Amino acid sequence: MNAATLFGICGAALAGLGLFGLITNSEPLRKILAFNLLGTGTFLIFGVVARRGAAAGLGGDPVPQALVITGIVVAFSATAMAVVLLLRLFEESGKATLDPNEADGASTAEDDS
Amino acid sequence: MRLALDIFTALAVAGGAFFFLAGTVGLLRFPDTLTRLHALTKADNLGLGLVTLGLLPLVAWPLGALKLISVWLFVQLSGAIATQLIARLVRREDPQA
Amino acid sequence: MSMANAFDVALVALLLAIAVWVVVARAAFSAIVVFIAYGLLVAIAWVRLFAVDVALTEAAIGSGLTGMLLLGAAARLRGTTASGRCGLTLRIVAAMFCAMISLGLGAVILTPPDVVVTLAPAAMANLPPSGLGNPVAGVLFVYRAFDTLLEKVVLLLALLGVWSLTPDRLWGGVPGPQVDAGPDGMLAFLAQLLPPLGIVVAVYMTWTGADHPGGAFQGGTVLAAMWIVVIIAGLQNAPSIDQRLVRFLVVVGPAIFLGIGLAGFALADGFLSYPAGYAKPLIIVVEVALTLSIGVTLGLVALGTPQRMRRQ
Amino acid sequence: MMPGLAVLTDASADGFLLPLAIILPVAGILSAFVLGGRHAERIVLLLLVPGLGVAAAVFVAVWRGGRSLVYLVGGWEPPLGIALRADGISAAMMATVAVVICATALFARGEFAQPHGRPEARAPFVFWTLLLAIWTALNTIVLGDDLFNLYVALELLTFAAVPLVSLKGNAATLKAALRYLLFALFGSVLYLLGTVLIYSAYGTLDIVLLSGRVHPEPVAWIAAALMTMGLLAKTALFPLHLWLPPAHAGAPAPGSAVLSALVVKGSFFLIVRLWFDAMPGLMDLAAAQMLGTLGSGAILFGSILALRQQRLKLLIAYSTIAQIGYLFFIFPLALGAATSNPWSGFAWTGGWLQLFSHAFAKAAMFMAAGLIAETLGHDRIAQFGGIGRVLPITMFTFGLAGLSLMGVPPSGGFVAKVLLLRASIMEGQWWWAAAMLVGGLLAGGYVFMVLGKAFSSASASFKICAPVPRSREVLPLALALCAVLLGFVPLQPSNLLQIGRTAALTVASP
Repeated sequence: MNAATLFGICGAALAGLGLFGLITNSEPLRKILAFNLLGTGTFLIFGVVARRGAAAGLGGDPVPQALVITGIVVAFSATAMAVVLLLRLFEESGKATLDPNEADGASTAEDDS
Repeated sequence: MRLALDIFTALAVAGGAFFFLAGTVGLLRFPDTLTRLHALTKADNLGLGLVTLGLLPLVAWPLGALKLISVWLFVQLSGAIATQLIARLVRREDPQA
Repeated sequence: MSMANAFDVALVALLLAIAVWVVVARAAFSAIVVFIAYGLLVAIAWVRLFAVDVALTEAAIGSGLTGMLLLGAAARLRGTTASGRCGLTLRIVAAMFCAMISLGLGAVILTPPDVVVTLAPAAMANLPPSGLGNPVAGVLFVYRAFDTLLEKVVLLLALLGVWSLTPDRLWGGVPGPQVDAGPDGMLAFLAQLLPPLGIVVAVYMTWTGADHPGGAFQGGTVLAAMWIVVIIAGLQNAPSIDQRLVRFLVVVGPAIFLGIGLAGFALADGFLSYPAGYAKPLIIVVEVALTLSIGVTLGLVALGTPQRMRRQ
Repeated sequence: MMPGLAVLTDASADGFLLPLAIILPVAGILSAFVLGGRHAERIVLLLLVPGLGVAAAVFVAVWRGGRSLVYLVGGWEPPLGIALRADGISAAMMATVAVVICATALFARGEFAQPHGRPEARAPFVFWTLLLAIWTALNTIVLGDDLFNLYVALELLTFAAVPLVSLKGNAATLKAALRYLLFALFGSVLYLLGTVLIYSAYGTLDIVLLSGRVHPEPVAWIAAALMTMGLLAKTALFPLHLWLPPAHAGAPAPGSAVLSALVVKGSFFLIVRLWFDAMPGLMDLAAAQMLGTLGSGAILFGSILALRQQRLKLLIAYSTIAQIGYLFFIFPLALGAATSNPWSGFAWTGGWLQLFSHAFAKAAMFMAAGLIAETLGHDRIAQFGGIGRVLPITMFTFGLAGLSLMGVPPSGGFVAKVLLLRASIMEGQWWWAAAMLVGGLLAGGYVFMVLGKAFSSASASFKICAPVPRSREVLPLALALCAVLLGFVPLQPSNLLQIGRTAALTVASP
């Protein structure tokens, strides 16, 4: 097994782990963390695709590499937004959970005045 | 000459690795925050210092060496400051420690 | 097994172990601390994949800034978050679903296509007219400049999204922590020592990005980090978000990018194409402006919503 | 490499309109950010006319020319570069987006006006800038021809939509926004994973090139499954709909209008692009049947829950879940078509008409709901008695929009549903027809539940909180009339919607 394939398998496993955390963890902060794992797994697989495309004297295909850079910045933006939403939710409600048992649907339109 | 330098590299890097190992064991085994910090800083100072020293003969002079030394310096700086901050926090939260 | 291979195997094993830890750890705080180390290891993996540009970005943004953000959040939420999971049935179903996805991805990785299609030759062949030496910069600013431009808008929207969560009474206020007790000795020392070096590094990274790994993102992130250190140390307050200068700095990079792109309609082959012979200087102008905007935007995003009004 | 050549020869003189449709709102975002305050609103209003103009010009150019407009950004040909392409469905979608955004902007002036001489206020600044961002994202989605470019556009859409949900800033809307964001991120990562696999197998992300390269094999199936799942989460197709009702009900009325009418359609548009354009011939009947089944589930589930709601905005949000369900009948009915190609059948035209008429009708409904809530100070349906006399135009608007949801003539929804019904009979898949008929009845139920309450006599507690000017009632009415006007298109497959289908190109050209 060459190094690229090894990292590819690693990426696949990371993506699965991240997805599992994203679905099963009920704590939003942990969901955000898991989303980042899922993201790095995805990017690593893309990196392996890039590495396999090594040609023309380059160590890898530059197109996927550039796309990953764009992807990392987008993932950071998403993380930042989620974190700030969570902090504000905590400030407003004193809780930092997304408990589905609460009838939040009913209270959403509360302040339409 | 070549051989002597290689032996020097091997010895220094091995010494560095030993300090890292000792630091890690200390981090895991020592009882409280301050002693753990103590173990960690030894790993940073001596361990990384020895590794850097050992690698110096292998890199291009002077740019490569400069890079290696600044890596070590930056780690020293951040390590020293982080340790100070953590220790201060420990003292503020628990003055007896 | 060669030495390099053993290193890779160890790296992958470590990455997976940490990832499992991050998912199952009881306390959010320790999960985040471990995640930061994970980010640095991922950056090493990128070097092993011959993607130094990505490695720099991952170390700076993926590990550094993201880690800072999450640590700050965990500190503020400490003790309040009930670490809970969903029921066992759902967990089993989810585990099967995720395992299926991992297996599917793994199968694809293990069966590469017979003919690997790569754009590397095309990317290299078209690079000389632009005057750039780094093909990744070529993709980001020449072939797929449109993606890069839109992603700057995404970053801007992230900032707007963060600001939009400001309580109404604090709109126009100052984000970031307030250091009342005067500058903290140790941090203040760092905040005086580091920024001059950091700014040099940021400028170098941006400048060298045209030909070597580096570029506006990596430079901008370093700039943002320096700024945040200064603010955390209490040497300087963050600006209030309604200042014209702040708004201008945030927008100037994307605006110049868009402007040069538009000029392509008149002077070159159309939107986002550069006039022959002027590609490299124009790209460097764009990159410099972007570095500034990215630095300010990332810094403001990391500082979060305004916490107080400016003292009169 | 034939499809690549097709792109080049297609690059058209009017092509410059395509980047312009994206540049205009981007320029607006940048200037709104710098100038801030009252200028944000002015910038949006200034951009409405050129924005609408570009959309109209693209529409006319595609219709007249009978083929796609293509633009190569930076002059770089795919696979290295990024192309923008406007075919029939893009042109129609762009026009719909432009009309709904314009109406929303004019309507929102009543709610998000920045008072003179005061310091910048939060909500107006954020709202106007986000409106432009949604316009940018949607135009990029309908014009994009590159899967990664479309990923960036999807994220742009998410980042523009989530802050709209939490604009009120109370705990309930913050929670709704966070849940929406997490669902959306889950969706976009899965989409990205699929994109990665596609690049690994075919070395391009350009949809036209892919249509010639993709063939049925495990990589393509896995990629398509991942991307579809991600996009379904963003479209809120049952059972991935959990985030939608609190999010759409929690946003301010103009925001809800845009979210329900347009934003969820953005990801649906990409599902269609994927299956019909990027990977033609990949979807087997079982997968198509599954999407159709989920659609039926959405119709029944959404409609029944809508009937049980006590608040108007939540009722409308659940109705959106139901109406999204109809869209997914395109897959079993058009892909299984016995005719030579999927888009000359009834289902293709019917599905798109459903999308457009729902966009107009739902935007009108949410605006009407906003006016009712503003007038009464609440949106509890049980206490609506007497509102029909106070806001007759608004209630008429609600009824007109309701026609489209039920599928009763004269309305675009009627034509759409008749076309889909005919397709399901012709294809021998009568079970979709059954779901549609039940859905229509249930929609009638919840629309009349609201209307009946509104025109009943006023209760003792009835009081008007803040009267709204008549002028604001006109815009929702205009949108509802658009939905009605769509009911006058001929009951046959539309030529416009068939323009520029890539697979048709490869089939038709020798």
